[in-house]
Amino acid sequence: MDNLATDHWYDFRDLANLSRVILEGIDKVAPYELAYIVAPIIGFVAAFVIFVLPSQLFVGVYGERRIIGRIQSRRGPNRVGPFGLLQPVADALKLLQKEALTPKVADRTLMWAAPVFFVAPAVLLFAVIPFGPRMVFADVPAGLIFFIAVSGLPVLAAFIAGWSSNNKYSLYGAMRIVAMSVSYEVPLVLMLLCVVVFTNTMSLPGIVWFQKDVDLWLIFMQPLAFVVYFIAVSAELNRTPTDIAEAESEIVAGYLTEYSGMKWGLFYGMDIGYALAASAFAATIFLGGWSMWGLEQWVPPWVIFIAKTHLFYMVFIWTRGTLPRLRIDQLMGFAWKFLLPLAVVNLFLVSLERLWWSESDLGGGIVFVIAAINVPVSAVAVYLWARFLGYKPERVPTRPRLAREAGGYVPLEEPVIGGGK
Amino acid sequence: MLTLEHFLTVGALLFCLGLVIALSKRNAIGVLMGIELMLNSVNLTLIAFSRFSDGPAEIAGHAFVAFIITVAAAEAAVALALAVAVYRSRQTVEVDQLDLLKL
Amino acid sequence: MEGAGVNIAFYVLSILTLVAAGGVMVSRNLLHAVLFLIVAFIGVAGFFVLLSAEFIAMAQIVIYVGAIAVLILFAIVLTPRSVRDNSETAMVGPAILLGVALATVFLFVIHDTGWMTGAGDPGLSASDLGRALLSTWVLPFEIASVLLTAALVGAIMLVRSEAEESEDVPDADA
Amino acid sequence: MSEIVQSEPFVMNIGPQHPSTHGVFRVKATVDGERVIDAEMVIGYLHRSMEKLAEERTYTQNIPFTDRTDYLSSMSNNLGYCLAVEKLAGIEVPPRGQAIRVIMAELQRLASHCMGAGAFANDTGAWQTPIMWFMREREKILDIFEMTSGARLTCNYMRIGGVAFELPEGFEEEVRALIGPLRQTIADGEGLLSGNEIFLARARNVAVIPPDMAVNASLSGPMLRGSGVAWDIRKADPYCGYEQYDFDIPIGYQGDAYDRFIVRLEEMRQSLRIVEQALDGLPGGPHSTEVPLALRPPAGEAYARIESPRGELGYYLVSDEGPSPHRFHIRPPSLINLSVLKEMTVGGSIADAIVALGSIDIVVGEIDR
Repeated sequence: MDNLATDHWYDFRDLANLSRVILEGIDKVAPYELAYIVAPIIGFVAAFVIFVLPSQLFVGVYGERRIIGRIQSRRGPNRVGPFGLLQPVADALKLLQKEALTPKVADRTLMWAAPVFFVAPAVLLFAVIPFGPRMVFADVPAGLIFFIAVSGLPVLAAFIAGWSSNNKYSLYGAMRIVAMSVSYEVPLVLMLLCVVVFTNTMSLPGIVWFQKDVDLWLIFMQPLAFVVYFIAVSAELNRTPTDIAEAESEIVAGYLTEYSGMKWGLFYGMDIGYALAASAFAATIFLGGWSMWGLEQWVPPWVIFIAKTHLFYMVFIWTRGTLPRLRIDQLMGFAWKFLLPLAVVNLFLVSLERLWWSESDLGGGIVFVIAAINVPVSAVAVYLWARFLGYKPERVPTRPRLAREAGGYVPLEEPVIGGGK
Repeated sequence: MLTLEHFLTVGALLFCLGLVIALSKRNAIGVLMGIELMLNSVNLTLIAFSRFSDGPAEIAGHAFVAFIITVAAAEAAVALALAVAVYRSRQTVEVDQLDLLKL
Repeated sequence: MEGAGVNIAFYVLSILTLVAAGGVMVSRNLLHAVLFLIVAFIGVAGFFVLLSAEFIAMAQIVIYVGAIAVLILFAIVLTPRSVRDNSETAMVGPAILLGVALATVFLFVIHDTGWMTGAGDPGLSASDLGRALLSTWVLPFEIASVLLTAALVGAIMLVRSEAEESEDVPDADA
Repeated sequence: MSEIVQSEPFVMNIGPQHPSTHGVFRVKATVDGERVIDAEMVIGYLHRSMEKLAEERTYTQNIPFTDRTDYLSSMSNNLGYCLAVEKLAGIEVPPRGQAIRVIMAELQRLASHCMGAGAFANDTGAWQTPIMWFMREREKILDIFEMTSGARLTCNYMRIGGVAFELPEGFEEEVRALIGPLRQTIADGEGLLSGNEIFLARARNVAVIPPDMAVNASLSGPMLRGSGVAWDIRKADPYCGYEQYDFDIPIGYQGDAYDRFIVRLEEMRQSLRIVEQALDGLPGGPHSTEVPLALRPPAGEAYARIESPRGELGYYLVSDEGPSPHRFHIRPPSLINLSVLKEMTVGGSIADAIVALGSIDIVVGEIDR
């Protein structure tokens, strides 16, 4: 593999150089073990300073509010600092000053512990994401399954939060989030299994290298997996249209109802953190990670990667601004009846394709053929399965009937079906 | 310096704690938790053996653990279904109340 | 396995796991017990990482923490409050006695045996495990899948009430 | 979840402090898992005893009260009350006054439906976007109210015998400038929601009111029309010269929440048609007849009803020849429409209950008075 960047510390195309130089410097003046302690700290600080914190504040909070404001034909935050850019900071300061109330009947210990349990996995998630060719903090061989495992933990924290609040709305939120994540984990994992079967590796840098080597992103080779990933992950992250665990018009704020002050702030901030992690994961797996058809030779790969992550996050914002929310039974039915069969079919298809690829000696060019097969097959599969389950949008009227004169009941000329329950 | 004994000790203590829980809890779900702990300790022991051995035994330890995890998942599902079914018919999941077979 | 980091990690994980397991025993509230159980599971996963079984560690977290613990939480929350205590039966005394005795025997055996430890090659990857499962262990693997299916069907059949069974008579319009 | 284990039913308070109760309204819902098995309405948190207070004030002084019943459609309330007094005292309104009243009432209907349709979309979880679009248009209507009457929400513009002031300079241009963007916004809202699969899943076949139930419960307004009953006071019992205007009654198909939503949107289009016609044919002359300040109508009783945005709004007045009404009663459409809430919610899930409540489009100020 060609090294894209040089090894000089000032080559900012690869920040791993910088950390290596720092570590070598420490190694000269300090005992060997110190480097082990410093390395994680450097990686952690770098990941947070360069990516997580600015993204959280300026994309997750500020950007989301500005874009949703634009969708809703209003301005969004525009008072604090230039263009309102300091609004997230002001919000955080406000939250710090607020009292974090704990209800008398709540389980105090658990209510205190829940935000902590919620924050910790978010930090872990970014450890396996490859920001650049050598910029991966922990190159776990089973990075993909690490991601699945760790992203299941905040659900438990949310459950603890909801249960310990001792509030009926919170309990509903807690039950809903657990039920949802258990259901959506199944198609999600099956679809990621498709990716693993196809790329033959479970390591996230390996998947990026795979996409770079064949010069095609997995989103084209596995369109169905991408769609299912997006839906399932937005369900797990509680983003509209699947935000039933926090559904503010139904159960006030779900498991967060009794939280206030910075405890709530941690949940809010880390919700964005998880959404960013999911976006980063999607950018890695489906959008080619830091690779960009040779552009990564000139632009720092981590800039490309962050741009892709933010692009994916924009889709989250977009859906949040436009779509209504589904009901819990509809969501569960969607996961089990719609996504799961599709995922199984896709897994079968991908296994066949992989077998074909390894048996034949066509080389890397075959992926274009596979992409050309998979895109229409996925679209047709989605359409046919939806039809089979009774989706008939054209039968639903979008305009009411009109009557000229007042009178009694006007009978229907033909029965109306479609849509709904 | 960590040796096999270290891990075996932890596994043994975990197993005994799980055993005490499984034997003494009144609630069927509590008993189930004890059993899960015991299974976990066995997993730990197997992985420790696998790590400190060579040859085919190494992969066998991993494979055993994979099967135990599978069985544990199945067992948990069935046990909880049993608990729910028992609760439905007897309005209790306390194991010392379930004494229909006692003379 | 040498190095200060590994030693520290081992002792921290030991204390975490054993204290959490003790928490399962002593906590009065069943939900607290489950949360302690989750901590114990995570601790065991940490041991697996320490023993360079990353894949098994991840599987442990996905299955034990993500599925079994959630299942137990569901079972607890769905049973009424009155049966949510985690007290012991009268058998607690003998049980503890048995546990201590067994622990003594175990510890004696562990420390008295001269274990034939090999070099211990840590490089066992998920693909090695996968290959083993589909070659050497293929029969148990298939049996496990049958077992899972049977457990799935059995669990569903156990919790069905008669009312639900009558609901499932296929309708003409469904 | 309730299918797995028989869970205990428990009472969940929806309101009085809840994001989706549209004011201080409370539903004591008994729920079994996610399913609502009983719903009890608790109203009266906003009771201000208007009907009794009105017996102590003169007929003219009572007009501001009517602003504050249905605070989202003060013009319509003013109009209903003034019609009742005029009927009681036998006062004729000049044609220009009537046309202005029609324009104002229809603008008020537009403003109120903007709020109603937007809030309903909010209840289904379309987080703030449709309501913000509709609120933008509603603001323009409120601007027109402000330039006409000086107030945005509680306009207090109608008077017994006509309206309070002549229309201001530039009124017609402002209203005409409003119509195009408002049509576009209605189309936008429809494009965002009406064919949307998620919205259909949430609103279609939810909270169904069959036509016979709608009639028997004496529902009115979009609630009744959503069930497919063509009934509109503007057509059935015209007032203020509504018989001169050309418009249709939108009616729904099967009486679900979705039908009520599309009926509201279509009603907004019809209102725009009426406003255009009224502006085109705005007659000259006085805007109001002279009415003595201390009006003493002859003894008797009168009931006047109008089609308010929410349904049949009736004012019942009894005079004993005194300067203030002997009895003053309001038939609030929100209250009567709310009476079917239990039928709409029981058996559905909590999420459906919220959608059902949102589709009624209640205003608690009117329910409690």
